Parts: sequence; structure tokens; C-alpha cells
Amino acid sequence: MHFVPHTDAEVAEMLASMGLSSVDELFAAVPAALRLAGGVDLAPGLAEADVAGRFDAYAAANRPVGRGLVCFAGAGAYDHDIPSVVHALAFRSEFVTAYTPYQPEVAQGVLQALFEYQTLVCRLFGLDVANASLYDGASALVEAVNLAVAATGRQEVWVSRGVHPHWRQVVATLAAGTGHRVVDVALDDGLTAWPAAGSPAALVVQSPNYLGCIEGVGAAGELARSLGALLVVAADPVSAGLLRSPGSLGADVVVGEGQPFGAPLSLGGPYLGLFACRREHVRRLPGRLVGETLDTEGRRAYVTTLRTREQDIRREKASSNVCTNQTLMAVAFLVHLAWLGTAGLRELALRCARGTRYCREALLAVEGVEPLSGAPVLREFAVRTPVAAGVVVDRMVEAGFLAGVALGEEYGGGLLIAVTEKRTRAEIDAFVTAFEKAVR
Amino acid sequence: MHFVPHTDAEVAEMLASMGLSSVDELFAAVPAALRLAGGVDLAPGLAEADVAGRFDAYAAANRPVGRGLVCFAGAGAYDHDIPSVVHALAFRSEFVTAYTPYQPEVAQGVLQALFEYQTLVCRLFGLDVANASLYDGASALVEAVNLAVAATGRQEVWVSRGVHPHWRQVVATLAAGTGHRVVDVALDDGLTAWPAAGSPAALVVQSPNYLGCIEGVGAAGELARSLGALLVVAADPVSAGLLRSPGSLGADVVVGEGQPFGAPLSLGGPYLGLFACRREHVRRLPGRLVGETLDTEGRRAYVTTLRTREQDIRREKASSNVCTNQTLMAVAFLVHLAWLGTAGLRELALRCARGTRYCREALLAVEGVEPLSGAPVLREFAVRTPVAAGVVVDRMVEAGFLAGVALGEEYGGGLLIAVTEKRTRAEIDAFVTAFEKAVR
Amino acid sequence: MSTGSAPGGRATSAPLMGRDPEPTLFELSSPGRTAANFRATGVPEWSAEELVPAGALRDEPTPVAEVSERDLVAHMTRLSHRQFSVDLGAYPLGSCTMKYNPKLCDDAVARAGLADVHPASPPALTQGWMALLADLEDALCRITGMAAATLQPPAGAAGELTGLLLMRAFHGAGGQGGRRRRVLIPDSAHGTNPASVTLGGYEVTQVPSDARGCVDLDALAARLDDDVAGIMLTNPNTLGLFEEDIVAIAGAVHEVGGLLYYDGANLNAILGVTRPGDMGFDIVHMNLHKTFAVPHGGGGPGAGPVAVTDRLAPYLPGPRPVRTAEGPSGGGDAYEWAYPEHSIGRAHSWHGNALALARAWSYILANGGDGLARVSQAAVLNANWLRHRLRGTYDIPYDRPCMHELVASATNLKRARGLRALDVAKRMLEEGFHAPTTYFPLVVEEALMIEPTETESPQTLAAMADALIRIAAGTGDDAHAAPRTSPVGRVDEARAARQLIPTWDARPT
Amino acid sequence: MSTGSAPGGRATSAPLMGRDPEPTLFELSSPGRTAANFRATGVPEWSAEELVPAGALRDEPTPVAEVSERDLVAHMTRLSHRQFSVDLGAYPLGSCTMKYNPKLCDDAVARAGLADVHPASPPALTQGWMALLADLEDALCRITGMAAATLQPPAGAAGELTGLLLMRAFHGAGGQGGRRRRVLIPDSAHGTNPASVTLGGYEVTQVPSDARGCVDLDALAARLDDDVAGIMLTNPNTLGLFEEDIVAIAGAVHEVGGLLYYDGANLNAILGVTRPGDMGFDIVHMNLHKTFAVPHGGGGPGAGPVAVTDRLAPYLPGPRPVRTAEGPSGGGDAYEWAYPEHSIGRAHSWHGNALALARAWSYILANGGDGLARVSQAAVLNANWLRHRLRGTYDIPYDRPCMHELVASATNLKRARGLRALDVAKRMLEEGFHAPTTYFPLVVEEALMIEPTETESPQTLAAMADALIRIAAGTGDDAHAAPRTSPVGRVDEARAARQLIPTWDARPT
Ligand SMILES: Cc1ncc(COP(=O)(O)O)c(C=O)c1O
Ligand SMILES: Cc1ncc(COP(=O)(O)O)c(C=O)c1O
Repeated sequence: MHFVPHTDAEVAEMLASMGLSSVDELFAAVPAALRLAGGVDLAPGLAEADVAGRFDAYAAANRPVGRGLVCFAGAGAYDHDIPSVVHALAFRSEFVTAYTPYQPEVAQGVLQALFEYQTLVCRLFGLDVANASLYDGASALVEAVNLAVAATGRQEVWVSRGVHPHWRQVVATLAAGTGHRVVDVALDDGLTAWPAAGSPAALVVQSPNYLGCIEGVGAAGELARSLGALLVVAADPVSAGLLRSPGSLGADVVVGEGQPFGAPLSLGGPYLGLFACRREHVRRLPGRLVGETLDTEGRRAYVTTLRTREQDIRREKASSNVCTNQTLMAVAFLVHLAWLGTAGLRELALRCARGTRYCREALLAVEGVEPLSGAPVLREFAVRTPVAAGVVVDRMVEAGFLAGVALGEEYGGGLLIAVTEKRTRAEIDAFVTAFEKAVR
Repeated sequence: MHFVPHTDAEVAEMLASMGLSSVDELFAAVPAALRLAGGVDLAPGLAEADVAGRFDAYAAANRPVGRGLVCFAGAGAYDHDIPSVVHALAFRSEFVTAYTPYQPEVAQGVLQALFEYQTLVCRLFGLDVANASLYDGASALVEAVNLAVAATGRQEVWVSRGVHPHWRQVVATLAAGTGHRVVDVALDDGLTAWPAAGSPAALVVQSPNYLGCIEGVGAAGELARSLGALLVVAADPVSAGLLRSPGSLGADVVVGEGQPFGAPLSLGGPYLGLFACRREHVRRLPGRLVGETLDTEGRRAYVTTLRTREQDIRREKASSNVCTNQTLMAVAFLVHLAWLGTAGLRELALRCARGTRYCREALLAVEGVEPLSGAPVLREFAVRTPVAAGVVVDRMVEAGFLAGVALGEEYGGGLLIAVTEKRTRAEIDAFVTAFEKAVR
Repeated sequence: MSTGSAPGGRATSAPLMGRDPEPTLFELSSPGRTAANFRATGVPEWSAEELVPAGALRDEPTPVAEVSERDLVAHMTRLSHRQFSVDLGAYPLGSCTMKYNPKLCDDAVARAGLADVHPASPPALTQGWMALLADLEDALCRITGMAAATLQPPAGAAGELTGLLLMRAFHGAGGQGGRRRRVLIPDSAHGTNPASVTLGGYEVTQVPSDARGCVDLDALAARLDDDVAGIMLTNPNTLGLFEEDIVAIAGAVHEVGGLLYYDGANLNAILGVTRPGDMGFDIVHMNLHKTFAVPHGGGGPGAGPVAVTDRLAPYLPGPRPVRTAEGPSGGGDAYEWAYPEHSIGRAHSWHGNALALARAWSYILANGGDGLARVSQAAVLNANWLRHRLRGTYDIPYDRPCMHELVASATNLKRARGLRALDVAKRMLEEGFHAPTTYFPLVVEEALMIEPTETESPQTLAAMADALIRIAAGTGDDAHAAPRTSPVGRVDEARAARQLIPTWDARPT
Repeated sequence: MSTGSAPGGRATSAPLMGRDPEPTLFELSSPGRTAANFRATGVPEWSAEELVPAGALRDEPTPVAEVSERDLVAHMTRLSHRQFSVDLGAYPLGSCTMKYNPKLCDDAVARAGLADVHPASPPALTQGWMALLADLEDALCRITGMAAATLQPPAGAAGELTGLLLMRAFHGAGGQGGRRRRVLIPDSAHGTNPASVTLGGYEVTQVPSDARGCVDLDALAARLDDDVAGIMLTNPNTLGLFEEDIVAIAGAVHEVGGLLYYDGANLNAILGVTRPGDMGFDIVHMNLHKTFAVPHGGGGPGAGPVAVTDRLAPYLPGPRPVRTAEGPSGGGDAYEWAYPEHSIGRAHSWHGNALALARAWSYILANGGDGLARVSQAAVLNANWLRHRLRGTYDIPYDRPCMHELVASATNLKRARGLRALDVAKRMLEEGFHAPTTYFPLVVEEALMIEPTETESPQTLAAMADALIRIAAGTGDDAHAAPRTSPVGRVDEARAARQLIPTWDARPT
């Protein structure tokens, strides 16, 4: 199966009009020695129905969350309800099959959606400027670190161990290029214990953090200001329904993983990186920014702006190398969040917090199950279990639950458990019952 | 959950602007005695996710065809591949949430699609005029009979037993109103054996008929002409890929079930009734008709036309009572058929015919399995089995096959088996193996 | 290229890009092009000649179209942009109830476990479907105050005819089949009513409306006799007014042995307020595609279930999904297909527009009893608010509280400035709204029948009222030349009928 | 209404209906309105105050928007009608490969068995995903002639940076981490290349193009030294030309110990013709969202896998899905997640844009080896045919057979009639086509970079050529005032930057 419309007759006619007799002649510039004799070394094309069959087989070899595997796993990827409007609207073909809005006159759809998305990200995070999305939470954090380094001229970055370990790993991987020093800051009873002195470019904290604990963002902000550093906060957009915004608590840059709004779990992607900062940093903003303006007739219009930050103009001096981002996921984020609305966002956070409280209390009543931290939590919490967390997870799978994510060595083991608004009391009760058996 | 946007404050404001204090006052015209005390006697509304849960449960209580139940059933509802374009295009919200195109200036989308659909139906059936769809095959047949009765002024209609029994039942049900006499015409070795003389309004034949046999449409046409009757043919749109069109063989009206193009099996609906006739009958055409015209600036445009046939203008003298039809399914039909294209339609029919031949030959080699008819078939055929067909079907379900449809008494029993382009040789071989056991 | 076919990738017909006509599929065709592909099956590749007898085999392939998937997608996508829909804006078409159709309903029915079920499957394989249909039937009976229903009729008109055949069967069983030959219909009735009456084998007797827009009771009495099979009514009627004397009407019709048929197209007005059964109706059809958010699909599919009282239940079409005594706990299936004792027979090829029925059920479940009551309250509130605002600007022929829709008239504008209902309608398009229904009901001159529905916000209503007032005042662009903003201007309907071009192949060359 | 919010049901911003701006979500908001609803869970209803410490709890809810589902749907649907897309028409944006994205790919990935898999699931639960990713990796290696790949990078630029970090790790392991500090880049390179070089910790050394539009070999030689870490090239390059001397370039770079990085944005030109591996490249990124029909989504998501030769494979990011010795028959899982021996570490939060990767794999499967070869043949044929037609009308700076795209220039038009590339682009919109890429590559003045792609038909190409010729001839409407047909006219970009309004809340009041 192929998607080339040309008939043989048309190809011949096109060639003839150019005075050629074969398509091969057009490839004359490719040295003979480089020519592939046998074409692409892949099986012949499949019909649409056969591709579907192949994908059925892949899907059947997975075990998705759902009725047969009730999800209590989070760790940066959450099992929230996605309302039907998200797919119906964000995945309309006009949004799906558009390119980056280079011609604003015929791209007001994507541009206005991004303008609205930026507005919402700023409101969630309590900041002034947000970009049109980055790849994921980790890449947003990398960009935030880069911004802080550039803004302060300092090379050391303090990163709390409460930040998602994968994100810290990505920051470390990419710091090999930029060369700044990443200093891990340990936790104490689940909360970051900052050093009192130093000259970091930034303090990086996640709240609620990887263990689910609500961090003292305000205090971190004061410390950052006193050290002349920026405060970078990794925040959860769902928590914005109940918690004070990082911006209001002193954050200079806020990043986040946008997955909870509009993105299915899908093995971890595509999600989207949220990024917002104070207005003073706008010229260092990575990625695309949409602004409002007017057209020649004075009508309101939107356009990508401050393009001179970007790589296609600034090249090696650009604020970032990002070009393609996750716009479609930003549109899905917009639709999901707009559907929730002001009251719905709060209600969502509240329902997560209630389920988490209910589940946590019940689990801590199980013999041998201990809290990893006593700090307040919102949608996720960690426990220590009498048998290794990995074993618990495997046993719970047999009972029909994805019980959570086993914590690594740096947290001294333990199991990280998330409870979203999807979890019913009956499911939680059944989970606890199965858990009692699994930890023995 | 509800879909009324009004806030309480807005309701109050609206009422105040009318000098009212409660919505109830607007219902003053409803006599107190008729007022429901307790409102609608139904449970309170469910959230979106809970509705989904209810529907998961309904779906789980069905056994759909697919990998676990390979479909060899047809009998008017066929398991064809539906290409992805059908859902992506026909079910775009502009088509789904539009009304009947009353304002052509903003309804050119639906109108042009219907114009193209009409063109394709005429090409498939070899006739001049097609309407914009009717409810289903049966209702199209009813309308064809009504047309013939009105056109000839005769009251008797000869309907071959080769016509789908459900359709004949619907014709009988509805004839109670119109009062014409429906005469069943028997089959001989699977083909209609017409009486030689009489004064019917119409001869009604299906080809390929209910048993899958290709009827002598040309001969029926000649007979009809000699008797002064119309020839009404029920045709399968897939068969148009290989068979001569009914129109070219003398049919005056051709009806059909459009399900094979664009409609999933879905327990039998929504499908769509295809209806085409010779131009001389256009003023008796039931339902909507789209025609090409011009707008005030001379641009090509489409509009529903010859509206004076229709019930909203002609009222009790209308050619039919149909108003809402199956437009969206017609759009799906259009997309599916256009995707197939000229060569694809032929290939589709050919593949059905090949699978049918392969399966039929293999089954007839099974001991005790006998053909119901020796007449040529295309996509479906009937066999007699040593044990009752109903029993065979039940046993085959256990083996993972929907083996076909058990024929009723009037056919002397037997099993009707359909083989579409979806059936692989491996599936047919497995089917035959299972069949050998099931008929013992 | 030598084929001279149209460029499928040129988008000047998309209103975003221009105002050209969209080429037809046939103009986009290029010989030999195709999008089709077929799964690999391994079935032997016999030729057509080996498979089909020579006499039956066609000489040439049926010409369909020869387009690439890319061009097909672009073509249909552009066509969709040339189409107004509820999802783009308000669609206040009176009598049609073009409410917003919740997206959850699309997803509810998009399950392989529903869509991939063969209609001729043994009942053991369709228990989920049967439960769903039985649950829906039960809910519809509760909503209408009826005892049983058939879900087979695929639209309102089909429901009407089914209902009239039930009437026939009922009278026939009572030995009155021959005598009862007339069905009464108000002069304001929808065209499907008289057309269905004819197909039901009855004669139409028209009943005039009185000065208040309701059935004229005296005129009714004068037409009632023992040759009357029944009466077909909508309530609220097509003027959007509640027939206050419905109990008296019912009594009078029943008195002469007739039955009352309720055309449920206007059911959106009375959910949770009152029920046709309470009013005295014997037979009720519902337009699920109006009241229960089955989207109209540009003309269908719909669903027109018919609910009846106990005494008519034995005549309902079959087969119906019926709960059995046993059920899964008892070992057998919970549901079976059954025909009522005196069933009039089958009214659909299979079981009606099943996915449309399922959709309506998802909507009813989501709303619940509370939500449905709210639907009617808001629908009636919206219509009355609009009536209030338009009063004085438009003639309101029957200016008292209406139900879910209002009928206004442009007669005053026609007199004053030559502005017809048609002109108002076309100018509404320029104002960003679909036009109201025009010239219906027939009893009102220059009728504009406006049904805002409950899903339009007060803000949208206010904007709609402003637009209508602006049009009446003539302060905007000239309505006679409207619409100017749409991809085509006013369409020449007379020409379409005069020079009939029903297909691409019928075009004059 | 007193809220003064915008009427959500008014559709004058849909180009079908008018040319008004679409109100923002925030203007459509009305206090207290909402679309949200939540499943019934039975979980105890603690208050926010009971759940969150006072210091952390916000005082006021975060203002989002307060809209009905109906208005949200109408808003987004109208916005979609204000957006051009491949599905509406041709999108000949050079370097972007805006081909038609087959619909089958949407359906292939729309399975709960793929979408509902938690990324932190134990590997036993994700064997299907891992097999899929491993199959894709294998195919990408075959296509590029490489040994191993990482699928983590979510876009081309991320792939570039990953590739540069691989370069670093390689040189570092060879003890040359400190010395190798420069990366060469042609002056025609895409902006992400130099930006990535900086982030990779290298300095950019620009290499000029020669008169034929290719890397100037002498200039290259002059810049090569043992402080060079490598060179980044596209081939065909951003002028659409094949670097004929690629073997010599590879030799020269390898000679000084440098590595060759292949920017795969232009891979659409050479599928089945030649492979970066054969040319001598060590590291290759692919833009699956260009070459393999992952739709671009208005700016993303994409996928930018990086494939490498054997000697770089040990440095690839992890974790990767790797086939184990055992497999299901041996009892264990067939795939496990593993880090290569000297892995540079993790480059994505999870495993890359998994659904986008799956989509590309469905496209590759559907095309197969034969189909992919056909892709490049048709892409190159289309571009050359267009070049042929435009020659004489537009300046063609390097007028010899191009690959999948051509770079033209409006310098002659600018001189003659003051027509800039920008004006040509805006007039193209009126002609029903998206504009070509303009002002890129930077080495060509008034550049128009046209990439028709293989999915546009000869008829569409001819129409596109006619439009471009008409524009150049000035026979149509004046290009300086274009576009006139779109919902907004030319947009004031300078104003946007000068009076920055990045959010609704930042608007001057
Ligand atoms: C009052 C009334 N009755 C009956 C009908 C017919 O219903 P349907 O179009 O579903 O056949 C309609 C449809 O518009 C109607 O408005
Ligand atoms: C030549 C070239 N290189 C690199 C890129 C960057 O790829 P991405 O946008 O996926 O980051 C692009 C994108 O346009 C490109 O055209």
C-alpha cells in the first residue's frame, strides 16, 4: 500500500515534459557507489487491514490499565479521566495536520488556542509568560536550568532529590553539553533540606514532590532570593486546584508535566512540558511564544512573537534549540482544562486528595506498612512495606492492580502510590485487601 | 450531569426581565391535573465516566464478531472492512451535527456530498435518478412498491421469495395501510419461478437473492414489460463490481441495502436504503433529491429540488411520508465507495466471490453437506446440513465462528453462509474443519 | 496533465481560503488512480470469468471515481467547511430541536462490543444489546407515561405510520376496521402527519385552529363521528403552544371510539412537566434525534420509537427484546426476541437504528430524571425570553407564553419594507446564526419558527435577538441581497427544478 | 446578560459565516458555568481545609474559564475552521515535508492496548510496546544503514542534541574530550543545528557553500583540524541539492578524527536510493514527523530518533527495549529495558513520544520497502517538475536537478516590481495553497523553498505552478495587499513584539 497518487502514465508525461525518460535520471547526483541495489531492506507494504492486524497483536501483548488492571501508579504519569471533548476537539484534523503557524493569516486556529493555553499555564503557575509547550516535564526542567544559568551567569544548580529522578537524569545527561554542575540536595523526612549557603544559579524543587509531599516553596523562594539564585519549581497542574501557585510563593520559573490534562498514559508520550517564567526573563524564554496583535484592518489577531530568541533566527546564540514542540498536546491540555473550568479544577484536585487520604489511611493501618514521610500529600504518597516494593507490585498485578511504582535506592526503597479522581471507594477497599496479602 | 448552560443567576435575570419570578409560571398553560409531581421517573444523571462504565458493561455482555468470533454470517448485513477514512471524514462534526439542508447557502457540504452519492447510486444501479437515501433496504422496497402501484394504478405486487424475508415482512406490515395485495412467488432451485400471466403492478426480485443466487434479472424485465408491470430489483451494491447493472437489464426501480459501504454491523442499524429509478418516475420519487443549480453570482451550487413531491408541501398527497432519512450513512457510503474507486469496487466483489467459491467448494466436500441450489452465487450461499442449522450455528459459536444464518421454514431449513473479502484462507480452512465436527 | 482533472490539493473552496466551488469527486478523478487496498488472504485468485456466468458479468467496470486517499480527504474536509452545524453555532430551527449533542454520547456507542455485533447473531451473543434496548424502552415509557414501546421505527415519520397501523390493528380487532376511515389532523400539523395518514390507509380530516392557535373545540366536535379512527396531535403544537384543552379533546375523541396519537417532535418542552399518557394519548412517537440528542447527521439517521398504552401493546411490531423469567442466574439468557401476541409484524429490516437508540440512551442516562426536567425548563425559558424580546419588532401571532419554540411572523416587515421571512432567514446567516424555520406552520403567514433549545446560553440568545431586531430595523446590510458572507450566495431553486440535474452524469454537456 | 460575556453560539468567526475575530475562552466565560462532571466514587468527602495545610491552601480558586461544553465545542470548532491544514490542501513548506498523513495510522494507534499503558509498568505488562519499538528501531536502522538507535528524542532538535552528546561521549572515551571543541556546519544549515551545537558544548564553525550550492571542499579542508569533533550535514542539503562529494567529505572529516552527523530532515528524498550509513555518516537523526507521516499537530509532537554506527552504539541513551535471549518460549519476557554499556543516560522522561513512534511504524509497515522507495521517487519527481515549470519566471539560484524540494528566489520580482518573497507567500494563500517556506535557507536572498511532497498529484502541482506564475506575472490581484480571502489580513508582527501581549491577562485594559 502506498500514498503516491501518480499513475504510470502521469509519471511518464511529467518526465517527458522535462525531456527525461526515467525517474532515475533525477538521481544522477547520487554517486553510483552509494546507490542501494535492492531498495529499502524491508518487507513489502501491507494493506490497511493488515496493519490493523499487526497493531492488534502488539496491543494484545500489553496489559493496559483499566477494569482488569486498576491503576494506582503515578510517578509523573497519572490515570485521570479524559472527557470526550478532548479527542473530539483537539484531534480535529485541522489541528492535527497543520504545521507550526508560519502564516498567521491562515493559522489563527492554532495561534489562538496557544494564546489561550499560555494564559492558562500562567494562571496555574502564577507567572506572567508561558511558552507554547516543550517536549515533556524533563525537557522543560532542562530549559529552566539553562535559563537560570544564563540569567545569573552562575554554573552550579541545586536540584532537590524530591524532583522526579528521571527528570534529574535528563538534566544530568544534557548538562554534559552545557557544562554546569548539578548538585543533588537530599531530603529529610520527604522534604528538601537545602544547604544554607552557596552561589547556585538556581534552586530546583518539585512540589508536590516525587514522593507526593508538599514542599515549602515559599521558604525555598526566600532562600533563593537571599542567595541571588532563581527559584525553579516543578509543579503539577492538577495541584493548582488547591495549592497556592508557585509564582505567588516566589518561583521565577515554573515547569511541569502537562500529561494530567488531555494526554493518555501511552507508555509515557507524547506528553507536554509546561514552562512559565517572570516577564523579566521573556527574552530568554525557550521555544515559541504567541502574542496578540492586529491585522491590517484592525482586527484582533495572533502571531508567534519575539522570534529573535529562536534558533531559526538567532542560531547558535538562541535561547534554546527547540523547534518542533508538543502543540497538539497543548491544545488537548487547553480543551481538558477548559472543560473542567474554574470549579472543576478545584473539584478534581479535591477528589484526588480525598482518595489519597482514604487510601493512605487504610494502607497505613495494614500491619507492617509504614509511611515514608509524615509530610502532607495531595495525590500521591509513599510507603515502606515488609517485602520489597517490586515484589509487592508483581503480586498485586496478579490481583488486578497496578499498585504503584517501586522507589529506587536513593529513597531507600518503598512504594509510591497515586490515587486519582477515578478511583472509587470500592476499588480502594479491594486494593487494600489485596495489599494486605501482598505484603506478607 | 446536564447540558444546560444557564446559571441560577442568569435564570433569575431572564425571569426578571419578563416580570416573572419562577420558570413554573411559564408552564401555566399545562393544567394542574396533568402536572407530574415527582418529575421524570428516572434515576439522577450520571457523570460522563459513569455512563461510559454502563456502556462498557453492555458491550461486555455482547459477543461481537472479530478475532474471537470470525464472521461468516451475512443475510443482508455483511462483515466488510471499513477503511479509516470513513470515520475520519463522514463523521466529521459538520456532517454529524447538521440538520437537513434547508439553507443551501450554508449547507453546500451536505448537499454536494448527497449529489455525489446520488450519482454513485445511479451508476451502481444503471438508472437515472436516485434519492438522498431511505431508512434501510426494507423501507426502500416498500417505497418502490408504492411507486409501482401509483405508477401503474394496479394493486397486486409479485414478490419473489428470493427477496430477504425481513423485507417481505416489512412490505406486508406496511401493505396493511396502503391495501395492495402482495403475492409471494416461489423459488425453484434457488431462483424465482414467475407466473406467466397476470396484471401485477410490479415484479420484485432480489439479485443476488437471499440465498445468494444470481437471478435472471433480464428475463424478469422482459416479463414485466410484457405484463405492463414495473420491474423492481433489490440489488447489492457490492455486486455492482462484477454484475451487470439492474438498470441495464430492464429494472425500473432498484433498491438496496447500503450497509456494505460505510456502516458497521451494529445490530442492524443505522444502515441506509438505496433507491434509484428511471427518470420518468422522478415525480413519484420518495424522499429528498439534490440537484445542481447556480447561485446569484453564477457559481455552481446544490439544493434540494422537486420539493413539491414531498410531505411538507404536498402533505397527504405526497409521494411518501419520509422526512428524516439516513444522510450521514449516505455520506459514509460515499466515502467508502470513493475510497474503493472504480478498480477497488471490482476487486472487492472479486475477492468476495473468490472466498465464497473457496469456502463453498470446501464445505460441499464435507460429508452430508448439500447445496441448497446449484445456481451461481457471488458472496453468499446456502447449504443443507445433517443436523439442524440452528444447532450448527450454536456449536460453531463455541468454536469461535458465527457460522451463518439459519434459514426459515419457507426455505426448508438450511444455513446461509457469507464470505467477504475479510476472510483469509486460513480462517476459511479453520471454519471448514470446525464445520466438519459441528455437522456430525 | 492530460486527464484535465481538477487539482485536489487546491483549497480555494474552503471558506478559509476562498469562495470557489468545490470540484466534484468526478472532476477530481484521474484514470488509474485509487486509494483502495485489500488485506492479504491467500485465497485462490480465480478470475471474474471463472466466477461469474458470462451473461451476468458486466463488460466494463462500474465507473465510481478514481481518486487518491489524499484528494478524497481534502475533498470531504473542504466540503465539511462548507457546511453549517450545531458545533459551529446556534441552529434555532423550529420543530427540529437542534440542541448541542454531547460528545460523551459519541464515545459511549463507539465500542466494538456494540458496533461489531451482527444483527442475526443468536440471542446469547447479544444480551448486552438487548438489555440496553429494554432499558431504553423502559425509560421512554416512564418519560411518556406509556406501557410498552417499539424501538424499530427509524424516524418520526416511520413512527407515525407504525402508530397508524397500530390504530388500524386495534380497530380491526374490535371489528371496526372498515368503519373507521378518517383521521383528524390540525391545520397546523407537520406534513409527515397527513402523509402518514394516507399511507396508513386513512383519509385526512383537517381541524382548524382557533384564534388562540389551539385546536378549535367546536370544529373538532363537528368532525367527530364513529368513522373517526383517531386524531394526531402534537402538544405543544407546531405553534409552540400547549393545547390547554387536551383533556377535553381526549375525552371527546375517546367518546367516539377514536384513539389519540401524539407526535413527539415537541417532547423537548414537557420532560418532567407532564406526559402524553397523562393527557390521554394512546400512541406516542418520539423523535430521539430531536429530544434526546441523537445528532441529525445532515438529514438522518434518527430514531422514532413508538410507545403505547396497555391496550395497544399486543399489536406492537416485533421482534422485541423481552426479559425472560429465568435470566443468567436461572441459567438461560436474560433476554429473548419475541413478538407481541397480535403484532402488526416487522417494521424495520432489523431492530431499528440501534446505534442511534444507544446514543439516545447514553444521553438519557447522563441527564437522568433531574437533567431532563432541566432541559424542558431551560428550553421553555429560552423561547419565552426571546418572544419577549422580539415582541413589537416582529408580529407574534399568538402572543402568550409559548413552550419550547415561538412562531413569529414577518408580515409587518413585508408590508413596511418588503422584507419576507425568507429575507430575514438569509440575513440571519450573515449574523452568524442558522436561520429559523420559515413558512411553517402553514397557518401563519411569513412564519418564522424559532426554537433556541436549552443548550444555547442567555448570551447567545441575546445576540440572536439583537440580530433579529437589527434585521427588522434594517440597520445592517440589505436583507434582500443576503447572504453575502457564505461561500455561495442565494441559490436559484427554481432553476434546479426546471433544469433538473440530479446526478453528475445528467449534466448538460 | 449582566456578565457581558460573549455569545458562544454566534458563528461569525467561522469563515463559512463571516470574518469576525473569535472570542477567547475568557470572553466566553460566565461566572458559575461549567462543563465538568465527575464519576461517583463513594470516597468520603473531606473538605479542602481538612486535606491541605493552611499555608499551602490557596485562598481563591485558580481562574480557568467558566464555559459550557456547548460553547467550548463551538469555540474550538470555529478555531479549527480558522486553521489551514494538509487535510484542506497542499502545504508545500520546504524542509517540513508536509505530506498527507494516512488515516489508517490514526486508527492503528487508537487502541486501549497502546494508549492506556502506564510507562512505569513492569516490563511483563509492556511486551507489546517493547516489541513495537524494537521493530521500529530495526526498520529505522535498515532505512538509514545504521547499527542501533534510540527512540527517545521527541523531535529533530532533541535528536541533534542527543547526537552531539554521543559525539562528546565518543571523543571523551577516546581521551579527546577536551581537545575536540568545534563542530562544522554549512552556512545553509537549519537553525536548530548551530543551536544544538552550542547546547552540546561545542563551538560552531561555519562552512561556506560553493557556487553549486554544496559544501565548499576547499573551505572545508581549511577548517578541518584535530580540534574538530565533527560536522553536521543534511543530504540533500537545505537547498534541496545532493552533496555529490559526500564520500570525499566523509573521508576528510574522518581523517582528522571527526564524526559525521546526518540531519535527517530531508530523508524523504533518498528512501531506497541511498543511506546515510553508506555515505559515511556516523550519527543520524530522523524527523519521523516529516518523513514518516506523523502529522505535525500545529507544531508537534514529533519524534526524532537517533541511529548510529556500531562504534557509537554503546553510548546511546537508555533505557532501550532489548530482545532477551530467552523470550516467551524460554519462559521469561521477550524484551527488557536495558542501558547500553556507556550510555550517556536518559534523554526523555520516559520512552520518547511513544504514540508518535507507533504511528510512524504503522506508516512504514503500510508502505513497506517498495512503498518507501516510491515515496522518494515521487517526491523528487514532483520537485523537479515544478522547478522546470518555474524556471524563467523565478530565479532558480542553483538550477540543476534538485531532490525533494527546490529553492527559488524572488529577487528578480523584487527588482522588477517590488515583489518580495513575503508577498509571493501571502498571495499563494489567496490561490488556495499554503505558502512555501520563505527566507530560508539564509544563503539565498528572497528565498522561496518549495517542497510539494509525493502525495500531491500532478494536477495539484500544475495548479500550484500556474498560481506561482500568475503571481509573478502580476496578472491576478496585487500581491502587496494579499491575503484578502483569509479571516484576517496581514498580521502586524512588529506590533506583537513591541507591545507584547503574551496572555489574555496581560492585555492593556
Ligand atoms: C412536528 C413534527 N412531526 C413529525 C416530524 C417527522 O419526523 P422525522 O423527520 O423524524 O421523520 C417532524 C420533523 O421535523 C416534526 O417536526
Ligand atoms: C533541516 C532541518 N533540521 C532540523 C530540524 C528540526 O527538527 P524539529 O523541528 O523536529 O526539532 C528541521 C525542522 O524544521 C529542519 O528542517
